[in-house]
Amino acid sequence: MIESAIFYTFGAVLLGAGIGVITARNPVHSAMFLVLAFVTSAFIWMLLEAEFLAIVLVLVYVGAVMVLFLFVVMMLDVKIEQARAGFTRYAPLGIAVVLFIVAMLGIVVWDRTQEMNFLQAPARAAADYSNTEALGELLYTQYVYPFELAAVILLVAIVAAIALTMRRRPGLKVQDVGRQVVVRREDRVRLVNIESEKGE
Amino acid sequence: MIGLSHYLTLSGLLFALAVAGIFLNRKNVILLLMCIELMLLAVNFNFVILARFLGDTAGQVFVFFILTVAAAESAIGLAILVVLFRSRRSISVRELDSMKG
Amino acid sequence: MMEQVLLAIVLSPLAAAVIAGLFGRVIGRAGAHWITILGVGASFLLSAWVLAGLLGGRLEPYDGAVYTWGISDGVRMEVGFLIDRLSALMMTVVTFVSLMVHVYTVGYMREDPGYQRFFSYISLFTFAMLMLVMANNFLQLFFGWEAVGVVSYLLIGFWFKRPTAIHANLKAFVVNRVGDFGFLLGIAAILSLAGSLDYAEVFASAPSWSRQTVEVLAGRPWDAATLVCVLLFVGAMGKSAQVPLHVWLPDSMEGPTPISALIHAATMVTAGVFMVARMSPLFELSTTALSVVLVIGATTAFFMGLLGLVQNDIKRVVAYSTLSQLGYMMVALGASAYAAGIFHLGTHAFFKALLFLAAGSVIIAMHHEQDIRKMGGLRRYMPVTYWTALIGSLALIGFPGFSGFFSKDAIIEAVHASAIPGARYAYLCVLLGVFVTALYTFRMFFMVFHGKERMDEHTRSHLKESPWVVTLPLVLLAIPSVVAGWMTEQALLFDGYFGSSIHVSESHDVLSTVGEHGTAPSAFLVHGLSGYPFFIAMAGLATAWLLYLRRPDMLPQATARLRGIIRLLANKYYFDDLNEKVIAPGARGLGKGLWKLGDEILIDGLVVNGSARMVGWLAGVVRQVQTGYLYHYAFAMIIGLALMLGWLLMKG
Amino acid sequence: MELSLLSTLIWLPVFGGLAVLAVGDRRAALSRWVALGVSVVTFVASVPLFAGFDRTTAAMQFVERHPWIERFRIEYYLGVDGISMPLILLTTFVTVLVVIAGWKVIRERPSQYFAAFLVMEGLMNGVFASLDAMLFYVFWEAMLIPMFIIIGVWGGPRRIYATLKFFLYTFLGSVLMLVALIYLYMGSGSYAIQDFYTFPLGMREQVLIFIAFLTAFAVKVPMWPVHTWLPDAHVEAPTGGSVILAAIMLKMGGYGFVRFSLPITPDASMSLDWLVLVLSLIAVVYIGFVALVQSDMKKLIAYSSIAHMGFVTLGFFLGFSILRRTGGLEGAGMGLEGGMVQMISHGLVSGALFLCVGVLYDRLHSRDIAAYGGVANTMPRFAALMVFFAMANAGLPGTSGFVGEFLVILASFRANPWFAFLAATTLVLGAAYTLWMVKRVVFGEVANDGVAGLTDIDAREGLVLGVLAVAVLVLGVWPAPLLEVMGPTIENLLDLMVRSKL
Repeated sequence: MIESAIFYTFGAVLLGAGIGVITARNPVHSAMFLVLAFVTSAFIWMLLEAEFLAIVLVLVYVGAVMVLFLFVVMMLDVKIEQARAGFTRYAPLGIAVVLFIVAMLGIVVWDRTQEMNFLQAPARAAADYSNTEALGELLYTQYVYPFELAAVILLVAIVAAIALTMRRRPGLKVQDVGRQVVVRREDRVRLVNIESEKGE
Repeated sequence: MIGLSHYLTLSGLLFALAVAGIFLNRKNVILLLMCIELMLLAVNFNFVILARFLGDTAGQVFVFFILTVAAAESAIGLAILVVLFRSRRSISVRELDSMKG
Repeated sequence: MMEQVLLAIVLSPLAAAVIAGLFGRVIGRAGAHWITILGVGASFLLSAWVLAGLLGGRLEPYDGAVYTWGISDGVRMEVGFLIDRLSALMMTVVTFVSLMVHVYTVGYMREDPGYQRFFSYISLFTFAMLMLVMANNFLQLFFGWEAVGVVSYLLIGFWFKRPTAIHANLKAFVVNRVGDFGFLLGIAAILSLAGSLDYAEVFASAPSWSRQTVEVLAGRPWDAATLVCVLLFVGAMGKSAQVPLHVWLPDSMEGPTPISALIHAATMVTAGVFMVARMSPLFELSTTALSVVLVIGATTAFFMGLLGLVQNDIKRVVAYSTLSQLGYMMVALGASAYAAGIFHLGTHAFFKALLFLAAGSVIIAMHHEQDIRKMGGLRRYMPVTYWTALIGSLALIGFPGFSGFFSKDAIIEAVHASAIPGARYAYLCVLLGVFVTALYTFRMFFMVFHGKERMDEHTRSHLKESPWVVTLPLVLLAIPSVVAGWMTEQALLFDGYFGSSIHVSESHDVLSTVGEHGTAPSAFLVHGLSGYPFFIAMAGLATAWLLYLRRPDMLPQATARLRGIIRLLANKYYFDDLNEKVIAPGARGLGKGLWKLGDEILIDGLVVNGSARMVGWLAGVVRQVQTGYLYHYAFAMIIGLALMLGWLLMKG
Repeated sequence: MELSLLSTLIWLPVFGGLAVLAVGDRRAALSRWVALGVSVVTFVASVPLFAGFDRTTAAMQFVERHPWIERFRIEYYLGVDGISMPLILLTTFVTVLVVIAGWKVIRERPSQYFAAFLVMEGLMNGVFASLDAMLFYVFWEAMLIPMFIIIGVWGGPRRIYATLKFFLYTFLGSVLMLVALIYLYMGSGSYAIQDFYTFPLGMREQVLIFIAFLTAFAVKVPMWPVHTWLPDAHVEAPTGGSVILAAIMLKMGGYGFVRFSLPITPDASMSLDWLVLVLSLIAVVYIGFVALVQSDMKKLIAYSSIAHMGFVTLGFFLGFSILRRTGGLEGAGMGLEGGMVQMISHGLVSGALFLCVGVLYDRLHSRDIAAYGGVANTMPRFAALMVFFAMANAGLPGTSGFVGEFLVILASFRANPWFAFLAATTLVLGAAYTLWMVKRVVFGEVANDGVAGLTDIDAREGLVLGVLAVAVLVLGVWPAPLLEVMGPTIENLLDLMVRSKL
């Protein structure tokens, strides 16, 4: 019973947060609602015995990605009115598409659910079961190449983000290592012969 | 008892909300990005749900990868936004029509 | 032996032409005329030898191939010679007239810068004409047929700086091509019916296919023989200048006078006559075709003669007289009196060449003035020319005893005896034609040689007889003009000279009817003196004498009465206007219309550039979809995805 | 491995062309001599093709066969029969003349110019010698490239328009052909053209394939109404380009009909022959009138080419109506042979006429008929040659122009007298437009100072035109050797044409 309670409570919060994300007038509020959605999701994931991912979601998403979002939103100082203009213009289309998708989902989930009846909730795992360990085992054996690839993707993302946003302001004093290395003595030191003063 | 369909309904609704968000907030790129995050979340939800109900941890591995890619994507997306803002002093989608045929 | 001789006959003028044409500058003017005269002279002597051999029975008629031109689809096409009495006679006439013209040209063209070129052309012409008459198959006939046309084209346009000359030569070639168009179709018809191009094979098989029908228009079957003969005759109409394809011949007088004599009087224009005679086994199979020949020939004979009355250019008068005489020859052929046609062809070749060369002699003396209104009284200055021209004129009007008398009388009698449709019309035409011939011939003769001297002082002071190279051919041509009839009449017409080379069916044999009152020349003469034609000719002569010598003051009255007719004649029945104001601009207009409307507007404009524009327009429409707005693309993706999912759902 | 003749004829000019390119424009004189050397050697090398040709068989000769792309069973498969051999000779012969004709005239990038022609020569030989459909297609398309370059680089002011039109037209057609070839491969499992001959096809397939082939070849020939690229391409192309275009490229279309359409889709050809016949007759008559009013010499000759090529297609497709009308095939071979001879002859005559126009253009830089007049006064030798070629173009007996037209008209009378009637109008129209041009250009008083200052042709130009004149004359007076070579092949083709594949 407690399971149902948790599910419905957090499910309601999650949907509420989702509505908040898409309707909030202020992007900062949207971002905050998104954070809320992530956190509630993490709770439900716990319910689904995905503890590691729940933690990761909170740590990585809420801790890093959402902070980045907030940072950008605040830094760019978006004019809200302008961004919100024509809010409802495409709403009918949006609603139609959404209803269409919902209808389809309904068909799949409720009408064809008989076909998935064998998927009754499995028994809870034993207390000493470690989701992290199981995941780790899989990740470092069977999925080791994709894992490495994911690492590379992250690296590329880092480099790309830096490369995109870095700019060289005029008048900035920077060190040019290459030029420093190839420098020769003649460029720096000039030997001048000075006639010594003749004593009078 | 909370069954498979409950969970799937939840994630489906979340996905539908994200789609609606894209239609509603078409002007604001940041919000568009947020809606995409929301969508990805819905997708991840499905993976997690089915990983549990099918008893296959591989689903969770995929969630892991999706999280990675989504993080990378939002990092780059935001970086592009910043550059865009710098050069145009605006991120209004209305002005982004240089790809117009 | 025979083959070598024949090859020599054909090739010696060709070799001379090539040498004079390509190396004219090396061999010089004298070299050019000597080599071509030698070439044609050799050709003439050998031809005469062959003719004599055939007549004397020393030689057998020859029919053989020289080489195989090509074998296509089992049809062997060859170049070869058929030498019988008909072709031998033609060869001799052609080479003789050609030789005379060569000699005459030495004097006539003395000062022309294109001297060597001219000799090259006329030798080449002789070659082409010999190929035509000596052919033993249709391919070679067509080759010669076209080749003489080309040389004629080159020669009419010999003075290529004159706009009128190059207009005339284009006209001559194109009109001739209209005839050749029919001729070629005729050859194609023969091949498809007989399966061969060889004369002997075609003639042999002709009776078997002549009754077939060819459905030219749906439901209107044509007799095969009629179709073939009419098509072939269209070719003859072009070459022999029969109405309505006669328009090129008067204009061709733009060429130098020797050419008018050689090509446009004596040889090329008679090719059509020769061809029809050669094809007599075919024409005899179709009375309809003979009627066509008869009616067209008769029309030409009378109506073209009338035009000679209003011409003032000395060469044009002779040209129209040529048209008229060609009409007489065609009438003879139409009446199945082939021998009479060829007989007239031969005598006409002599006296008409004589008249042309005499006219040329006058033109030289008059410093290239050709208008007879500016001549007169030339008898005193040019006795040789005067007497030879008189002989030619008398021969032309058919004065008893002269060569023209025998041939023309035979034709008139033959038409009288003929019973095929159109014969009565033809008889009327040829009788009236006799009067007209006498009138225009002596109109010209009196205006040139008698009466007041109407030329200017300068010209008069330089008037003198032409040099011997000009007068010698005149004299040499005058002799056969007088005696050719006497000597050959009986043999040619009645004694079966042509033997098997001309075929006349029993029902058409008009010459035997003609021969009923005597076949000897003397008998012919006696009969002729009592017939209509003689008196009609005398009437014409007398009229000319009255109007142009005795009482010139009557002339204006006479012309005033006939103003309408004279205008019609002066405009040559509006044939030239029809051609130059309707047909030629019509063709150009059609071409322009097809080009501008068909090619440029419809194909290029509508289809080619139209499809390009269509693609451009479509792209313009489609590119509106590419708004450049991010969210539009996003929407498209989402909607597309949703639809795809829906489709998957529906499917499974 | 023994030295194979056909490969030599293909690759010698191609590599020779690359060598000329390597010599470069800096050493223009050397590049000219190398180009001349290569083209002459190629021509000499092609003579054994004629001399050693077995005139009694219809089988392919000088065959070379090696696998090329085994995965798709594409082969490097060469060979010639009586149809393709004369065309190869024509190609090597004309290329020599084109090289000589361009000797002094091309000042801009001469080595590239000559290289393009040599490469094209090799590719064109490849088209005629290929017995593998895919190899054929490769050569067929590759050949467009040098031509595209020649018109695009050395062409007249509207060359871009002309090249695009040329390229798009021909490309559109050949793509459909590719589809047809691949379909045939799918069915027969081989790309060898001779395997296609025996591969049975249903009527629907045949009709579709026939139409695909027709599109490709009709554009190349060109037949009405897809002919409008030709006048534009000719007008803009440099003289050498025009010569090759008229002399060889157009022949590819005609060659395609006899190599592909007739034997591969005999039943469709039989049921759709009226289409080709009607288009051919339209080409002869309609284009004859259009040519009459052209004021540009090159355009006039281009239109006359279309009319003459109408005879080719007419001759090729006569057989079926002869069969229907008379029940036999007598005359069908004559039509085919006439078409083939017409192709060879047209190659020589139209090439010569374009060279004549080139001679005038080099001097006065105008192709306009109105800019000339009285050329005979200042250029007598040239005038004589031009009149000769004009006569050959008008189909004068004794020149090669006559042979093809004569045979086709003879054959068409068997099919239907009206075909012959319409075809024979060319006698009048051809004479009218050609000689009218000659009259306005060659004859008359000297029209202007430009004409007054003309110099007669020099030894080089005289050599080119003289050699062509001799060829035209010889072929006209004695076409027997050419007809003899074709005979057995044509008979074999007739056999294939009437053998139903349904």
